[in-house]
Amino acid sequence: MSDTTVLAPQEHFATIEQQAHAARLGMWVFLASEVLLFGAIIALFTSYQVHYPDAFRQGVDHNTKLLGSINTGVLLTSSTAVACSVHALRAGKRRLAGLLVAATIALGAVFLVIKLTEYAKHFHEGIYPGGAGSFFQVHHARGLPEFWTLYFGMTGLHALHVTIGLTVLGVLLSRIMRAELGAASAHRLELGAIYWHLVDVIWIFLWPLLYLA
Amino acid sequence: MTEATYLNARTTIRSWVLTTDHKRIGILYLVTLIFALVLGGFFAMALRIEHLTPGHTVMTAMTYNRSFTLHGVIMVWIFMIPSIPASFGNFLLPIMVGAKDVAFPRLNLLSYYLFITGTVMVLVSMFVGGIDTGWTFYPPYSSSTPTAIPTALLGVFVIGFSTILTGLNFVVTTHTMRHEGLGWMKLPLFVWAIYATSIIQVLATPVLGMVLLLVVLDNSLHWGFFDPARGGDPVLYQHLFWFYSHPAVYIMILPGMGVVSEVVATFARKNLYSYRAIAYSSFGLAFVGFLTWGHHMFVAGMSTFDAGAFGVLSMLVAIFSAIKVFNWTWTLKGGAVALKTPLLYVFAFLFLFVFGGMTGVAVAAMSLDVHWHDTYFVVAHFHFIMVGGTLTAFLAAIHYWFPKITGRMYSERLGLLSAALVFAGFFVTFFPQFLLGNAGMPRRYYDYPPQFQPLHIVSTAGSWVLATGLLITAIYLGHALFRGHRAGDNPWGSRSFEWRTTSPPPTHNFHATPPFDIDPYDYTQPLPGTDDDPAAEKEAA
Amino acid sequence: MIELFRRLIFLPVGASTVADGVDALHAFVITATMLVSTYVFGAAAWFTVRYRRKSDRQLTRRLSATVRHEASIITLVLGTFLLWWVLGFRQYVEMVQPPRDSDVVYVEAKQWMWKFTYPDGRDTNDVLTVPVGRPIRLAMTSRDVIHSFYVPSFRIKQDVLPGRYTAVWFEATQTGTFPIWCAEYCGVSHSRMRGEVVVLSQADYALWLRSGKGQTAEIDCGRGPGSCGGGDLVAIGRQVALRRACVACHTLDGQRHVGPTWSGLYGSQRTLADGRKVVADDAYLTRSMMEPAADVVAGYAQVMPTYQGSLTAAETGALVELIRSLRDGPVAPAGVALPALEITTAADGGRGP
Amino acid sequence: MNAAPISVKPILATGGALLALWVSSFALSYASLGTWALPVALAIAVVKAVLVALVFMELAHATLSMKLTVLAALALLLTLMALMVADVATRGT
Repeated sequence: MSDTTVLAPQEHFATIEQQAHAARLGMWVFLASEVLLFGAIIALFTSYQVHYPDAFRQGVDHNTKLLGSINTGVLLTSSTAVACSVHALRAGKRRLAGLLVAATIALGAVFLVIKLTEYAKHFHEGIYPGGAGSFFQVHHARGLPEFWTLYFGMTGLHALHVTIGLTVLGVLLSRIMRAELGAASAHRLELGAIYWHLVDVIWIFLWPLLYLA
Repeated sequence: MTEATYLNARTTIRSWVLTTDHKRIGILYLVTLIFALVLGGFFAMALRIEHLTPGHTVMTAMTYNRSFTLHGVIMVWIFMIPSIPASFGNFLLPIMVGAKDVAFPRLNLLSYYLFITGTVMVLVSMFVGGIDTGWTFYPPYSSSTPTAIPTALLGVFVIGFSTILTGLNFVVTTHTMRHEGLGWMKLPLFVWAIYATSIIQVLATPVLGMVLLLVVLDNSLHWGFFDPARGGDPVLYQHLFWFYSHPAVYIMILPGMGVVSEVVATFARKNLYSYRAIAYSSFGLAFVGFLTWGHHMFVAGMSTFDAGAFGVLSMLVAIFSAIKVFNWTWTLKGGAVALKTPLLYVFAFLFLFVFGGMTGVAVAAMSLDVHWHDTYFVVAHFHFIMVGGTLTAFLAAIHYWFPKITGRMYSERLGLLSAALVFAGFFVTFFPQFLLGNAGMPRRYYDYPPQFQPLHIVSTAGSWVLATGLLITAIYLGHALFRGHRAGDNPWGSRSFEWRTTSPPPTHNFHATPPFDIDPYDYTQPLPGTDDDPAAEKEAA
Repeated sequence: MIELFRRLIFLPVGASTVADGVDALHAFVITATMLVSTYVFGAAAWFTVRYRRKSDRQLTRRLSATVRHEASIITLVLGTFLLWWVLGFRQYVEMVQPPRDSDVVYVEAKQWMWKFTYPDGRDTNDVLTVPVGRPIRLAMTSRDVIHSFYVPSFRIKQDVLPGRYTAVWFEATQTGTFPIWCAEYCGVSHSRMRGEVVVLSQADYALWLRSGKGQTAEIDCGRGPGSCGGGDLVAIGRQVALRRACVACHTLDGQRHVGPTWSGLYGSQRTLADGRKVVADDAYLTRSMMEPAADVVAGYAQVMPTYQGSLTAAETGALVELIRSLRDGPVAPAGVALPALEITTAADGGRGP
Repeated sequence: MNAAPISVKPILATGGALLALWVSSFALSYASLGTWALPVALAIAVVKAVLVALVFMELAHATLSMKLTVLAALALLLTLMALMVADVATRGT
């Protein structure tokens, strides 16, 4: 394999290590920013939850618990797969790394399909954001529209991040297959993987908030 | 023979608009910012003229409401927030840490074009209905007004994205691109200030982005995140908004404080009274500044417990500013002080910022805030911080680094004159507004009872003096840009790192590897190889 | 002394019980601000003159802060700031806690007017008439966007929110007319949303009460605004209770039904389903109408719908007054028969007595 | 700088642990824990997130600057949530 290619750093960096360090720190700072982005809407959710405990319990109880839980397992598995792929690429096993990234992408796609199935189910029941739909003519609990609006807001934003993550992983996969990424440039895959893990971590918190309790 | 500088390396338009050179991007920002300042200033002047008489003077109520909103939005997000970090931070930070560029030059350029995109969106909103909510966009008014809320708010959202990317770039640059041997405790204080600012930008701005998106959804799709009819709570919007917008005050003022530290040391030719205190207090402001947002909401219907907590936390944050002011003032003691234009602006900063800061503490004294909240007192207070602080520091920075950026020098006499005019004009404009606030005049009032007219006339007159001062500045700086005499590499005799290369600097910032092993504020001995060097002096003689 | 200070910095008269304290703190804070600004600028100016530069190559001695110097400054400044907070917070708590015996006036804000509903059932627009020397509590809500009730002469201000009741109180110390301004931007005519508080002497106020000035409350009894006719707020409350079918679940005679009885409810201590104990005061009662799920009394199911947006401030006020009138147990129905348990009667009670 | 873990075992072990926690969280949601249901579920979520961050995202081997970045973000997020929720929770009094 051609993994022994020595990469030259960009001209404003002294070494490739410095460049990789900068890229890694940059990604972490970006993730910190993402945490606060999701944090804002989660803080709003929590505040409404404290305000309307009963309505939010009703909302959680009505949610598609099984589908949401399966999705959690899907994302956890995908995270494990992409972590293994980084490990494989570092060890020079490019083919294995490629397969594992492909598996991650497949699992991510499954996640989105299940998510859309859930949305379809909600729409069928007459649950739309903003308290619109026939569901809310039967269920009046004050605060219930806020639960579902926030549900759509939070999962929608998360699904958007999943889509972005899938795009990034897709680009990385094609570069692995074209042998443009190897052991020496494994940090590029690592950055994509870190982003994917963040998407996973956010879902780890959305799951109990929206589906469990 | 002219030296190769970043200015004459390549001169095509393409080489400017697609540049990844941090210095050129800094210049692009500077030009855009000055455009924004002029536009925001135009609205300010229009508002002041409208207030010459009660009721209708030159515009209708709707025009007035849109004008003060645009004045706020332009000044806050298109001028103040990016002002010093995006222009001078971009230009100087890599040089000050001894790097060839920022860590992610292409991201830097992207960030500029995001800024332009957002700015255009905000300006477009002017023509497709305007916005009349004030720069705070409080729902449910903002989610029900039929004006161009989505365009304007998405514009601010995009500008926020640009802010995050700029901050990210600076954080990573400061961490990973420092020259060998350049430890944290040897960094110029401007770097500390920009670094602390960047942390706030990265961590606070996403919250603003999120909450603006929610308001856009409320306004255009009626999702009702903050709509009381659907169980929403508008006070929660205010929490999220101020969680960003209070730290944003430090995004605006911290870089100005960095400028002050540099200017004071250079023109006093003396080490700072306490480097550590000034450096650490920047971090203090950055972090404790996040804990005080609720003091904007004492009468908003927040719980008494929360109000009390925010009140006491607000008192803690003020101490960091006090530390800085104290240390700057005492830096002058035992120095060799030359009252040049940048230092005169810094003196204006000191006085106005102390006054603005102390009145800020005053409004955090909770019972007083009940009377002052949403009156002209608050307007005067934050203009003392933002104009008296940030704009004054911005002007100090322009004058201090003008020879660095252009290689030319402006007229010192006109500089001192316009600085005096700006200070006087500012004071006459905004001091009466404290009194208006005491008298109870609420802000965002198109019409007002006649007893307030005398103070409004004084304020409007002051705004003309201020504008005159700024106009003179623009004229002589414009003249100096093309006709000013050559300034030399280090006209102020500063020890700081950015003056250790040629003025203007070459494309990659340094011709030879400069020594980064000295203290940038050490004036106890001559600097070898410069005009300061006794050997050079002898040679010249 | 305080009058001179007020005139010096353009403060309006201090016409409420809290004004003098607030203005004294104001004087303290502003004097300190002036002194510190002068001190900083004076020091900077003095150093600039004393240590002016003599040569462009002049060197200076290293002069650094001692820890003691920095610490003493920090202690002094922080001490002052915290003292301000303590004083300010104590006054703030006083300002947000109405005395128990205050009279209530209901306030409804809308673009761009203030509407006041008095306990005797009258409505006035933009003019609030109160007696001097009596604590007045305003229970305020908005019909559209956020407004803010601001009386500079009383040094009080409180945002008025849609979907919620906020309270503010004052006790006027002198008679006269004092302006009310809306302090939260609320749309194109924000600056014209003005009203006034007319403070009358106790004797004049009694006269005003008897004069019946103002309109009768514009409460809709099914035939358009004002169709409930005259009468005090308690009587109106009975009609509202009928028309809104409150009496389908709440009795007025002490019997337990779907919901708790209103008899003897006011001022009593309630144990909630989650174990908290609350006193059934005006705030609790209005909250229970708007957010029934917020404080569910132990032993009752949460089945009540919200009346958010369907009850006006005046109607809410009328209901609270009715419940308050029942604080010592049921009273004989006056004028209106109250079929406490018959839902059908309650439903067509809307057609009036 | 990141010292890459030598063996793939920690990754697989972590993956296993995550799935075990996932199952236990799901199972616990059927035990009637009352008011404790959400805190317990969130506590498990925190453990999972910490595992992902330390092992998968290699935060355990990251530089101090990266760890501080994460800590700063979390500290501010908790501050935001605490003071916002405190307002809603203490408003009635």
